[in-house]
Amino acid sequence: MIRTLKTLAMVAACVSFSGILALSIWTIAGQPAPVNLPQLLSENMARSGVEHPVTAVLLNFRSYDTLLEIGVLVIAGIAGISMAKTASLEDPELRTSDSLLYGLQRWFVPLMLMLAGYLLWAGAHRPGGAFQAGAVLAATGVLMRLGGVPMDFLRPGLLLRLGLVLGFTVFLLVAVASVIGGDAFLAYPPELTKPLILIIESVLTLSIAMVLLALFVSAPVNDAEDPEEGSS
Amino acid sequence: MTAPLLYALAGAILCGIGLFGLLWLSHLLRKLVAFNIMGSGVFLVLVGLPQHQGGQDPVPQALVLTGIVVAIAATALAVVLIRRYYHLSGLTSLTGEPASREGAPE
Amino acid sequence: MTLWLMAGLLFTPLAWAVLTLLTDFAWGRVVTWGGIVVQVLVSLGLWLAVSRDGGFYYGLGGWEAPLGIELRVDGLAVTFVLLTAVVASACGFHAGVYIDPDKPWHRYFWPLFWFLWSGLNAVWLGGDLFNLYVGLELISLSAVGLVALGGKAAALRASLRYLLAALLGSLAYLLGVALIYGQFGTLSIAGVVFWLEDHPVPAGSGLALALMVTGLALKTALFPLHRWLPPAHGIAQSPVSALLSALVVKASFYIAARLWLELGEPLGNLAAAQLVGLLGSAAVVWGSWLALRQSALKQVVAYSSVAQIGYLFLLFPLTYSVSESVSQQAQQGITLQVISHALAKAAMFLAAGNLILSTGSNRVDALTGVSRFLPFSLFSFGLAGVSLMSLPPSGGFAAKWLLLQASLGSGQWWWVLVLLTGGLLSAAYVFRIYRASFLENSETDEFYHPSRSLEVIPMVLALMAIGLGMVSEEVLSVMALPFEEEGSP
Amino acid sequence: MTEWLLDGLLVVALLVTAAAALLSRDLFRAVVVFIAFGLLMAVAWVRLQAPDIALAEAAIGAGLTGVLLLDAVSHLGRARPRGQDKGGNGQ
Repeated sequence: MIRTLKTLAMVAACVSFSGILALSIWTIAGQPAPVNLPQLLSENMARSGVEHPVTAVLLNFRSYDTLLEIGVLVIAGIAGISMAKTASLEDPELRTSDSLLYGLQRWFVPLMLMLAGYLLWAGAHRPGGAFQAGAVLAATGVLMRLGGVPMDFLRPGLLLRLGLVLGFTVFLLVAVASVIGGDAFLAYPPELTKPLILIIESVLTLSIAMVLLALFVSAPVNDAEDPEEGSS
Repeated sequence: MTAPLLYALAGAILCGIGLFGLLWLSHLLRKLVAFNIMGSGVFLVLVGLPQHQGGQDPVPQALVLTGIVVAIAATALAVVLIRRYYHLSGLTSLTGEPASREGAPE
Repeated sequence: MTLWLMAGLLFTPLAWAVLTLLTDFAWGRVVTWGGIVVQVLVSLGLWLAVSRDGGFYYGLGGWEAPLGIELRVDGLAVTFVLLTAVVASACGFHAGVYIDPDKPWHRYFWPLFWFLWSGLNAVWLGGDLFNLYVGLELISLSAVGLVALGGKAAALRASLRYLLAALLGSLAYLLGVALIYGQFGTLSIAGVVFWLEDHPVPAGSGLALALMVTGLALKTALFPLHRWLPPAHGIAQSPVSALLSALVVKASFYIAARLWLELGEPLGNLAAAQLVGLLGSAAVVWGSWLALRQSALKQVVAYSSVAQIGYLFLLFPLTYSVSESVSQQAQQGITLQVISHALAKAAMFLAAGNLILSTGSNRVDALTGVSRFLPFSLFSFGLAGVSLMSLPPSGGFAAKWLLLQASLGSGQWWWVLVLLTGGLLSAAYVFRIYRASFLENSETDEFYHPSRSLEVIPMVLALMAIGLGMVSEEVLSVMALPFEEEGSP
Repeated sequence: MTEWLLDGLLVVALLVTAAAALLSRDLFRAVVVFIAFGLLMAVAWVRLQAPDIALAEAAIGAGLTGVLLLDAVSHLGRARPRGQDKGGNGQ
């Protein structure tokens, strides 16, 4: 009885939350926004080095966001592999002999690799880019992993850690190079904008895929443990 | 009423649904699903609301891409933690043992 | 020169994070200690530059707001950058000695530590609503990673609860950002303020502020949303607890305060301001009361954080529709409270870590007799306690004195009661620890002696917390510097 | 008119799948419904003229999140936990 009442109260609270929010959205939608950012964006597109506006925002106008966001991804990766203490890659349960999966893998893996490459390449002038390509690459890796491909590079070691931070490092180096050139942090030199963005996107794709795969692989657990301090 | 506004309003309702799940469900994986649903709702508001009058707006679209990556990072980390927590304690929620020590209502 | 300093501030913590990830714990420690020196010098340099020339806007990537992301480098921001450098380097040095280098997963401590530091800097300087969101997530995830390090069930439980609370808080904040963007078409705080200066307040924007402040209050653990904090801060390793209590909760409060000071007057209302103040007062009383009743030493310190955070939220009623001078007093009082609590609480957690290391137990009643063996750490703990109790001449006293004047000046005398009650209760829980440690117990004579450097660090921090009260004028004068409006807001 | 119908149906489907993903008794089914929700979100992004997000949502939101959650569900359902030590109490 109490539980039902509490559920009802919670439902009422959430419904009224939605209602107030929707009302607020309705009110705001009725008034024009004072700043027209899309127009400002299109005026500056020529200086961004790429033709696709979303990519321009992500990797040029608001590149600091993207830099920090890759940092968030790397943090998640680090925290994930810190939980995977020893190599849990030999887990026999993962080596499925599912023929369906095997077939899927034979046909899908090359196709998905091509798709990832295409998405990366397309990012400069049409929808696509590092995130999507990285995600597809990671999905390919997950598929291969489920199919029992050992993938030794995911063992917690220097190679994995290098892979995790590769994209982040290159991004960071480009950012600081512009300071050495006497400009603001993250300002690309005008003539190099396009190649720099392409390089950043390629390494980001690899790193994003690495982090997501590492998190997928480190999810299985083992028995290692450590008493926390002061446990009495 | 335009299509983006419709989606923004749907986003508001999704936020409510996700909030309910996040607060009310106890199973950690369900909480995670609820978090993702609420996140989708926020993203819909973020893109739908400015596109109601201005047409296609790449800035919030880029923000949502960033947000999606942050969300998957958080989700993946949470899954790792939940699996290890379950492995060690056998619990799938935070409400079981050990009981809270301060006696305030949950 | 300033450009170099800015780049150093933004770039180097991330670079140390990468470097320490590639090395093992011992080498990571070498890199970190070197990095700390660089970081403190850069922060100090920027603080000096700003106190000489005044603040400025810094457009990242050469793009100005609203198209790009602008950082707001003013006196308050660089003061907090410097505070972060002081507290984080103390925790870094302490952790280098305190943490067991033989556990393989402890190598991941350093990269998380540096990511946390860079996230904090990003938040202090941030002037862009969405960028602040990313900075907050950077902080939250690295903090969760640090709490979970080691992977015991209790730590995982605390970190999961922390993670869920942090994620919910971030989403609420992001929802508010979405509404602001829909309303004003810009993400720059300065841009919104600039537009509101000569336009009527548009309808429907109050909810945006409410959502953002609520989300941030959850991340700051304002009563009654505080229940995730004590387990997380209590279970983490002591240097981590110190970082979390001293700096991490302040980051979300800082954003909430900035938003309130800029947008509170047009978008907020009196009832909301009083409500937030009331919750803060409840946090002071309830947190202190629970701190008094905890049996674990670090839980006492963690609940004391809940109480001390409560004071911070008195900013909301004390700056809403009051005279300029009262508002100024309140802002200065809260700034001093943030700084003194950061120093004192870091000192307290580090000293508590030493006591736990020495007695091998986290229980308060296991402290019997420790006064003979570890008087130095116990003394640091007490000095930090003096600042929390807000006795003169500590920084805590200077802060409460300003808050007291602001309360009386604005006619809101009821906050004075909160200040007094909180001081008395904090005295009670600090003395309870002291009483336990001065009890003589003939049975246990075996105490482990931690290395001398572990004992010095909390002492330095505690002395700074005490000394802050004597140099508060100088510290506050940097905040009042003129702000060069050179960037277009 | 057909566009409105499409949008309306999509929104209803989104809300229904979201609610079903949370309320479903079976955890496995809940996650499958959540993946369907992610795919519907991808369609919604196309309708909002955001093909970039649609691609990312399909790959990340539905694909990777789905696989992660499915994997976790099967783990939580199958593996017997090692200890019943109640996780300590953090004192």
